[in-house]
Amino acid sequence: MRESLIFDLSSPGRRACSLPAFDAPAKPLTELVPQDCLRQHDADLPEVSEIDVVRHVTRLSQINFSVDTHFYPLGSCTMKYNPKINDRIASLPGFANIHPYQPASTTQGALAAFELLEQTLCAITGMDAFTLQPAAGAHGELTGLLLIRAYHTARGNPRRKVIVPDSAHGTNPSSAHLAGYHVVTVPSNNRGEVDLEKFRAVLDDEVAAVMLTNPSTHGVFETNILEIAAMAHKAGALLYYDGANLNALVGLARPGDMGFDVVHLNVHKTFSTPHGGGGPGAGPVGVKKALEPFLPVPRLKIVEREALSIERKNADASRFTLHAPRLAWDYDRPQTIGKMRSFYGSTGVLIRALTYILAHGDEGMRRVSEVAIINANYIKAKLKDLYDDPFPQACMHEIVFSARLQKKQGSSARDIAKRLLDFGFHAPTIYFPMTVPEALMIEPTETESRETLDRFIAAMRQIAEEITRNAETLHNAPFTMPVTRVDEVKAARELDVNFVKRDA
Amino acid sequence: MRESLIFDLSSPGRRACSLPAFDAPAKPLTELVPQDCLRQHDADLPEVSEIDVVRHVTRLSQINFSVDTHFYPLGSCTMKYNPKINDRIASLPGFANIHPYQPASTTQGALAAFELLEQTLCAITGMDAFTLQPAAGAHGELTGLLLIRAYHTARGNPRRKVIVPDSAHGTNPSSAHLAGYHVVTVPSNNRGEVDLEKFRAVLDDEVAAVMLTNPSTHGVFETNILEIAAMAHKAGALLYYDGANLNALVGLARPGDMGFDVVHLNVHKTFSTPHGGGGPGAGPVGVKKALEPFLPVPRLKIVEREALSIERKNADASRFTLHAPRLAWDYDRPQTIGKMRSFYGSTGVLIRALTYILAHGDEGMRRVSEVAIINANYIKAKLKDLYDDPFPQACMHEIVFSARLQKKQGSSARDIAKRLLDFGFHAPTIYFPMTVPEALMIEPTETESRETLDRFIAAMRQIAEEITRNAETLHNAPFTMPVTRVDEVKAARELDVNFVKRDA
Amino acid sequence: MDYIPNTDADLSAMLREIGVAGFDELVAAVPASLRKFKMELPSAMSEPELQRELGAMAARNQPLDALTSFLGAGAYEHFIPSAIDHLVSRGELYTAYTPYQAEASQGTLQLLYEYQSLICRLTGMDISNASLYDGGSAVGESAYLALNAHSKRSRIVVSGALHPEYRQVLKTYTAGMGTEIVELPVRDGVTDLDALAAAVNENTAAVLLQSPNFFGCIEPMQRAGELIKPKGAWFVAVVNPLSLGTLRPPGEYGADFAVGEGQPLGIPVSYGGPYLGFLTSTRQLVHKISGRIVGRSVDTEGREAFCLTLQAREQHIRREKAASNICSNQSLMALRAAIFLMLLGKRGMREMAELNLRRSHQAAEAISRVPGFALKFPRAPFFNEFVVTCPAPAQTICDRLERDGILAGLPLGRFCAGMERDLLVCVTETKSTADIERLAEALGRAASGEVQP
Amino acid sequence: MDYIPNTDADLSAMLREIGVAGFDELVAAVPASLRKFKMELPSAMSEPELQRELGAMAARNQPLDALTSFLGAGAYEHFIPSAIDHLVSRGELYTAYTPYQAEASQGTLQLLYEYQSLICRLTGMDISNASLYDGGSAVGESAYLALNAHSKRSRIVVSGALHPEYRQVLKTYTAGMGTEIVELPVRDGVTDLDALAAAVNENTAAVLLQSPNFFGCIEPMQRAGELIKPKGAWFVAVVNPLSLGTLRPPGEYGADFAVGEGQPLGIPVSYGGPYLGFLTSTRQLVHKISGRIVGRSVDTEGREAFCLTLQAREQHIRREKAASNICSNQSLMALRAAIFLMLLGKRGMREMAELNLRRSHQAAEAISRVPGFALKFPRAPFFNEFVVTCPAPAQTICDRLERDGILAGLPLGRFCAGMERDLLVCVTETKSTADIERLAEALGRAASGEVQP
Ligand SMILES: Cc1ncc(COP(=O)(O)O)c(C=O)c1O
Ligand SMILES: Cc1ncc(COP(=O)(O)O)c(C=O)c1O
Repeated sequence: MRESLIFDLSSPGRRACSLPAFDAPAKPLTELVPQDCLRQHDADLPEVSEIDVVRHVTRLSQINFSVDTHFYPLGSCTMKYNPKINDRIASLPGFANIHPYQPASTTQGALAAFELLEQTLCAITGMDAFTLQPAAGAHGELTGLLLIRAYHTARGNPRRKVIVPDSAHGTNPSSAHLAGYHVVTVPSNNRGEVDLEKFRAVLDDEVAAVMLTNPSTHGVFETNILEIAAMAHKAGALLYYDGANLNALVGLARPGDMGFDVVHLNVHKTFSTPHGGGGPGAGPVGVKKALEPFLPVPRLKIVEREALSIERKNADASRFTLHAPRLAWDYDRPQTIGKMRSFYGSTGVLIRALTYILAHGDEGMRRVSEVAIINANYIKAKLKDLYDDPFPQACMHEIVFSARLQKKQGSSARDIAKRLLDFGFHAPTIYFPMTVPEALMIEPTETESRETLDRFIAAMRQIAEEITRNAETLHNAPFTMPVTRVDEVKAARELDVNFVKRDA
Repeated sequence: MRESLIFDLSSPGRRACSLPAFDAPAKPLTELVPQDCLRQHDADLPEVSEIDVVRHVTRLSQINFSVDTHFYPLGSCTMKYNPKINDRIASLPGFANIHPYQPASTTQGALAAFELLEQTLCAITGMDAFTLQPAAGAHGELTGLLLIRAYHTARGNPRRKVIVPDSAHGTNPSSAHLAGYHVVTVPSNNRGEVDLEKFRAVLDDEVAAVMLTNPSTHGVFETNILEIAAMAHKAGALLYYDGANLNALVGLARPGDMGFDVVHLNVHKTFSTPHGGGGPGAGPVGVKKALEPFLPVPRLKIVEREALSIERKNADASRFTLHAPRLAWDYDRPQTIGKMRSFYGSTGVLIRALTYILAHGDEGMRRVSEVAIINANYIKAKLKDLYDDPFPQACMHEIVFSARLQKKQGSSARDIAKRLLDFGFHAPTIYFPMTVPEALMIEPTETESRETLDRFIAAMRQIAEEITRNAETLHNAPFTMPVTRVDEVKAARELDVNFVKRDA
Repeated sequence: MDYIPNTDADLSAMLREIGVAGFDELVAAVPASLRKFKMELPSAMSEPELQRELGAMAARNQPLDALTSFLGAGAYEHFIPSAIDHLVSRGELYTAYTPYQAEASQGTLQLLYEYQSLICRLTGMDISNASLYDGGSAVGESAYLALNAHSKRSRIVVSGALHPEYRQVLKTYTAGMGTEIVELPVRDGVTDLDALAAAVNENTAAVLLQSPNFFGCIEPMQRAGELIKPKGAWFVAVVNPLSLGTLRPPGEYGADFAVGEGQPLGIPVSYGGPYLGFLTSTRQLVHKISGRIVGRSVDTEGREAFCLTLQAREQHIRREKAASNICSNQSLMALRAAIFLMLLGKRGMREMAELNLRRSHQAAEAISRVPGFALKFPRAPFFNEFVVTCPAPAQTICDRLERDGILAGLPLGRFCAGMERDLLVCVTETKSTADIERLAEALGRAASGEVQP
Repeated sequence: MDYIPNTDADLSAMLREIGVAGFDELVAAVPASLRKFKMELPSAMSEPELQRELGAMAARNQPLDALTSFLGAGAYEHFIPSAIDHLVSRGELYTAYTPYQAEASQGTLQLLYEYQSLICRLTGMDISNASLYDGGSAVGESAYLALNAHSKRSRIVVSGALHPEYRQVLKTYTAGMGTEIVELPVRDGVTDLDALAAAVNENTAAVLLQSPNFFGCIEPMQRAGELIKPKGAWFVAVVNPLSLGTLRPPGEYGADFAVGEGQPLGIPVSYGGPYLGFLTSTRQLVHKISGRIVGRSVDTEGREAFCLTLQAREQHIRREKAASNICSNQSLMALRAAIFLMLLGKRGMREMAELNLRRSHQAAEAISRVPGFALKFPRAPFFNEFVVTCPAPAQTICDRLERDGILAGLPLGRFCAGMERDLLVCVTETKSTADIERLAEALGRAASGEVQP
């Protein structure tokens, strides 16, 4: 049964909410503000009752795939389990119901949480300072590149170019462009890594930054990373780390130690904050000392010293206590790039990330990446006989296959993706990275069990089999979803993005 | 895709929860308690991770019908919408996280809420005092009958009999029996009301109580109620009101005014507390003055006087304020029947009921019953040409049809019920009351819109049509549920009510 | 604020379709004299007003997270995993009715089947129903079942160490049954087994013992069972399900029924309810137990499917002949307990029970060292609560500690004559070493304040 | 505590199947020198510890429900219907990713389509995207779009009454673009239109005006639009969506883009985020706007179905040529806003906006009557906030009131040089007559305390 649009459920006079009456003498509105400021007709919003809204949204939710209901091996997205304690902590009134302009005396808990999160992110990445302001990965990239521009500008020349590999996520070149840079693409070699020679060829003293992610979007580790860093630094360029793939590295290696000068993290990936059907996330940016003066305002400052003790001995398991210093916001940062958004950051998201990090601790965070890598290699080992595996080495936390062979038999990566839905699995990322034809990018994350992976592997094998037998049928997949394949061409051509009631 | 049993998801060593370590020197357990007090093997509980549990329960929930997803016209159950504000209030730490034995100084808010609820229930029913202790309707009945026994006993003779009509809910005779009474059944007349002559015939001075619900389970008002009350009282019997059908009467008429001496209410019916897939509910019991001394302990008492003002003028719409007296629990009630359960009542459920009553206020509560009655009569008017309508008069908040005609054509009430599921409607109550053959008991409640009723009516008409065309097919309904008809005979014969893993 | 979609215009149209002139015509059957009353409820409140005013009412209570509480005695402060609230607040679960239509209720049914199985594994019993109201009423209910399953017997023997509120329920429940209730004395914190042996006779339908009992002490259940069995009476064990993570389960010491309060399994203290009564029995008694039971069966295509079963026992079929009148139960609370058991799992249940055991013993030691305080029953083993004798009336001590935000425990004078100086202290895994030290210090201060007359 | 199902045994077995000796072999590509570091994170915490310790951290903040707050300035305390939290906390919604696979995401897609439609109806604009990060970044984003859609122009004219943080974002965002930002003076609380007329030239890509502006005043948007249009610059209106329940919507005064902060629509203040940036435009600009857009289409069987559309605009296809780099957005917050608009509905949105208008005017009157206090901009119409000039530094006044649990407003000295005595006071529908009286009295006391030197 299809769920109607909320507008079709509307009936004059219905309502879901009533409001308190105004309990003082009520003048006509036009005595308060001039008539021409006022709206002439009420906005044509639906008129429905609470039960209508609850049923509408509940039913719609049921036709979604989600981590809470399905394995979601969407590559580059790290769709790990979102622990429920995180939501509980973030929605405590002490966090969810404080105003950003409240006096610091009434928000020491929030400031301490921010401070603690900055410190743990520094520990994880090997960077010197973090800003929690950016709202997502792409926003972090833009922040990072504006920091880099400010850094170079302070040194006399903002420089003109940013190098990105051909496998980079679209946000990288796009962010570089918005920060005013010309994008230079460097190709990958046949191991999926940056081609060192070609890199050398494009590196010059107009290069402001080199943007990499490691492991790359090919799912493989950049083995020449130290060399790349040395070369870039020698040319006066800074190294930017796209943290989307950090789930491979926690406790294993740190971008800061590799030579990266600026990193952004996607807390909605590595740190388990739920993706909300598209957001909100958060994209904290970490920098090395030299870039700290440029970070967005405000910064946390310690007003009254007292050790911020986040240490808890494992040995005697003594109670964890946070001895927080008195903190305040500091706006007086003359070299700052300014602000990337209102206020301080996505508190509710950041609190979830902090909760997640504190839950795992040192050992636990290390295990996250280990298991993520083993899970991915397990899938690789079990599928590489049927799906083309473009890179020979072990993968990191995700594996990129090419459906080249299947394409030859008549089914595309898209067909495979759609067919997987019928087996109760979300599809992998497809057609990204663009360097791999018919890419199927699979990221299992550490929160999936071996049994789930085995069922997924079986489904992938069965699909390969189906293609060998009759590739045609897959063109009509999926078969068991609430709708069959959606006509995207029509959607773009006969644009309907704002419901207008057709007259009867 | 079927959801496995949680036991099948178990794998050794997995876990969803960790606990704090014991941070003091840990002696062997046997130094604390003797070995023979200790369990030898761990209970064989599943070993799963949090994601397993979340997916398991989430997926299972999706295959349920519920008020939040479907129209649920289950007669006698008043499956009205459960407002979300009620849950929010009940789960405030000030209500959800207080211990029943906390000192009264730390629980004045809870005591005031109980007091206010007792007062509003008195106002709605016309009774003099309420106990909030009973946990459900049946529990309220037992409480009420034990009160009646105590009352008669105090007067020298507990009496032996309780009269119930043939249309009564099974809990009525059952409760009477548990309270030590012999049950005398009185038949209904052809208007679905108590047959007055037959009632007179069984009424004698050994009758302790007459249990009625009004409107009766035939959905019709007992027009002779005042006469019945007078007769019962004249015989020295008390009148007991089964409040399951109060949703027809709020603001319209009060059991207290009709002559009832004891009433129970189902807050999970009239007062919108969710039914939770079977419970918890609450079954407050109200009594007239003469029975008050027998109410279960503890009772609320006012320690320090101050008006409990629950009044809020509509006229000047001045802010509602609760001027609560200082309250405490009183256990010193020599004539009490004792206790019906631990502590005071189902606080979380009662708070929801109070929230609901305060939301509606006087006008709103009246409207509840009005609309419930109109909705039921609307269904009656629109279906009585196709389904046999055993009672000629207007119905109250529910309508009982008989599927006699359909039965003759080869389909039973059960078949109709099952087929309705395919249309996205929960089934009505069937085969109750037992006085109506092939009963279909439909209670729409006030929270369903005319459009929903129209769709339901259309479905019922289409089903009647289907039966005329081919009654056979309905034997296999439902066709679109996750399972087809469940084998209840096998369930009872080859009893499997506790999962035991079959050995491989 | 109401939740009624139909507007006046809708209603007028509907009344026209019904064919009446107005609402009053529909309710003409209601005598006019009955319609002349004023309800006098407060006027309606909008949701913002409800949030504000009822929020203020809640704020007049002091929740446990703002205090340090050592209260137990039938309601326990325990860790509740966040996933439980997340899951049970799903509308499909909490706004469904009793699963009468199996095909549209497989979610609830499978979960209740799992609940039954989990409770059986925890208690070691064969059969569990799908819930009763709470611990107290479960005790009352067990009396009904025992009397019903032994229709010729009319005596019930009950330990004096059974929670006093449960004992009161037992008496109230059986008031109309002509039952003789014999209460056993308590010696050194546990039931006097000699008295038990003497009290159980051929007319005894059941013997009820609680372990850990009201005083926190673990009863000699094995020996009690051995005394009860030869007389043919049913042995009803009242147990704290959390304790069974580490204590011997009733299935191992021969209980016929095991019942109790399921609140410790993931249910908030919530000022006494809603809680969860659980009821289990041996296989032999399956047709005798009351309440909903879910069975595993198949659908017409042979697929696994669940439904309510053995309904012939229930009130809606047997009416006055039913052993119980229960209809609505505590499904959602059973679901909480089931999810709790799934999340804690095999290892977690053991660890949590052990933590309770250790913390309470740590506290008992610490309090014993405070001058003037002593364990009342030093020889009886205990789980997570114990009785302390104070150097002053326990109520006085508690009042003093309340000022420091500590609820020291339950003064027993209220329940047990002669125990005015005794305090029932409960220490669960929610308490830390620091909390225990704070309690001991505060007791010390309160007592030294008392020593001066 | 981790959330990893695979045990060591599972992992060993998997490593064997992979065909490596151990984990280190899988990561042999990582230089050894990189692996020699200590992370030094605190050791793991179990869920009970997290509940306790992070609960204690939260308790170090004073939430608004424990205070009486008149803070606004871009983050507003409003009524949030309970149904919103209930619905958005459903796992199927909040644990889904961006709906790349339309067939498995119809729930999210339809709801986002409804969000777009609701926002269009509220703003009177033709097109809405499916969300941006927040109000501040939406302003920055609008500059990118304006510059991109006017690729030959490089001046942006902005009102000095635009929220100072938004102005700062605008400058930061355009730092690499060679954009000339011209800031217009404010006169009597609103933007100086003569200055505007003078500043807009043929090189002006866009003019940004906020209404109600940072000082709470309603700008003469109609006249501003008339001055901007002839120059061919884009008119960007920054609006408070809640105000549109009663104020004229940007679609009626000729805005090309309307953007702003969606937080007032059912999103908690949450110390500044996550919030909701909304972005709307005229139909003409549909191919110029950024962010996800959901379109209504059909499936292969002709049934209504939804999918992401116009993706060719976006970074993953256009890469460095995209007008914006946005990828993840604020879907769940858009969903909150959509549910808010559904629940409030036509009448509720008007009533709520009017209540804000009335309460703020009631408060302005009350404060004006307090000796020493005066409205700063008595002639400018305002919605739910206004500036008050105090008889002492506004910060001093606020500090005094904080002791009584009142947050009197935002002292403007911090943002606007020379406005040290000015206080921005916000009064939403959450405030009662009693609250307003309390504020006025407290201000009176604070001021009289100040009069003595
Ligand atoms: C490799 C990579 N970089 C950057 C991003 C952008 O992050 P966000 O979506 O948080 O803006 C993504 C997200 O998909 C990504 O996969
Ligand atoms: C008429 C009637 N009486 C009594 C009851 C019993 O109420 P409860 O289920 O709350 O015990 C019901 C419930 O279905 C009922 O419909």
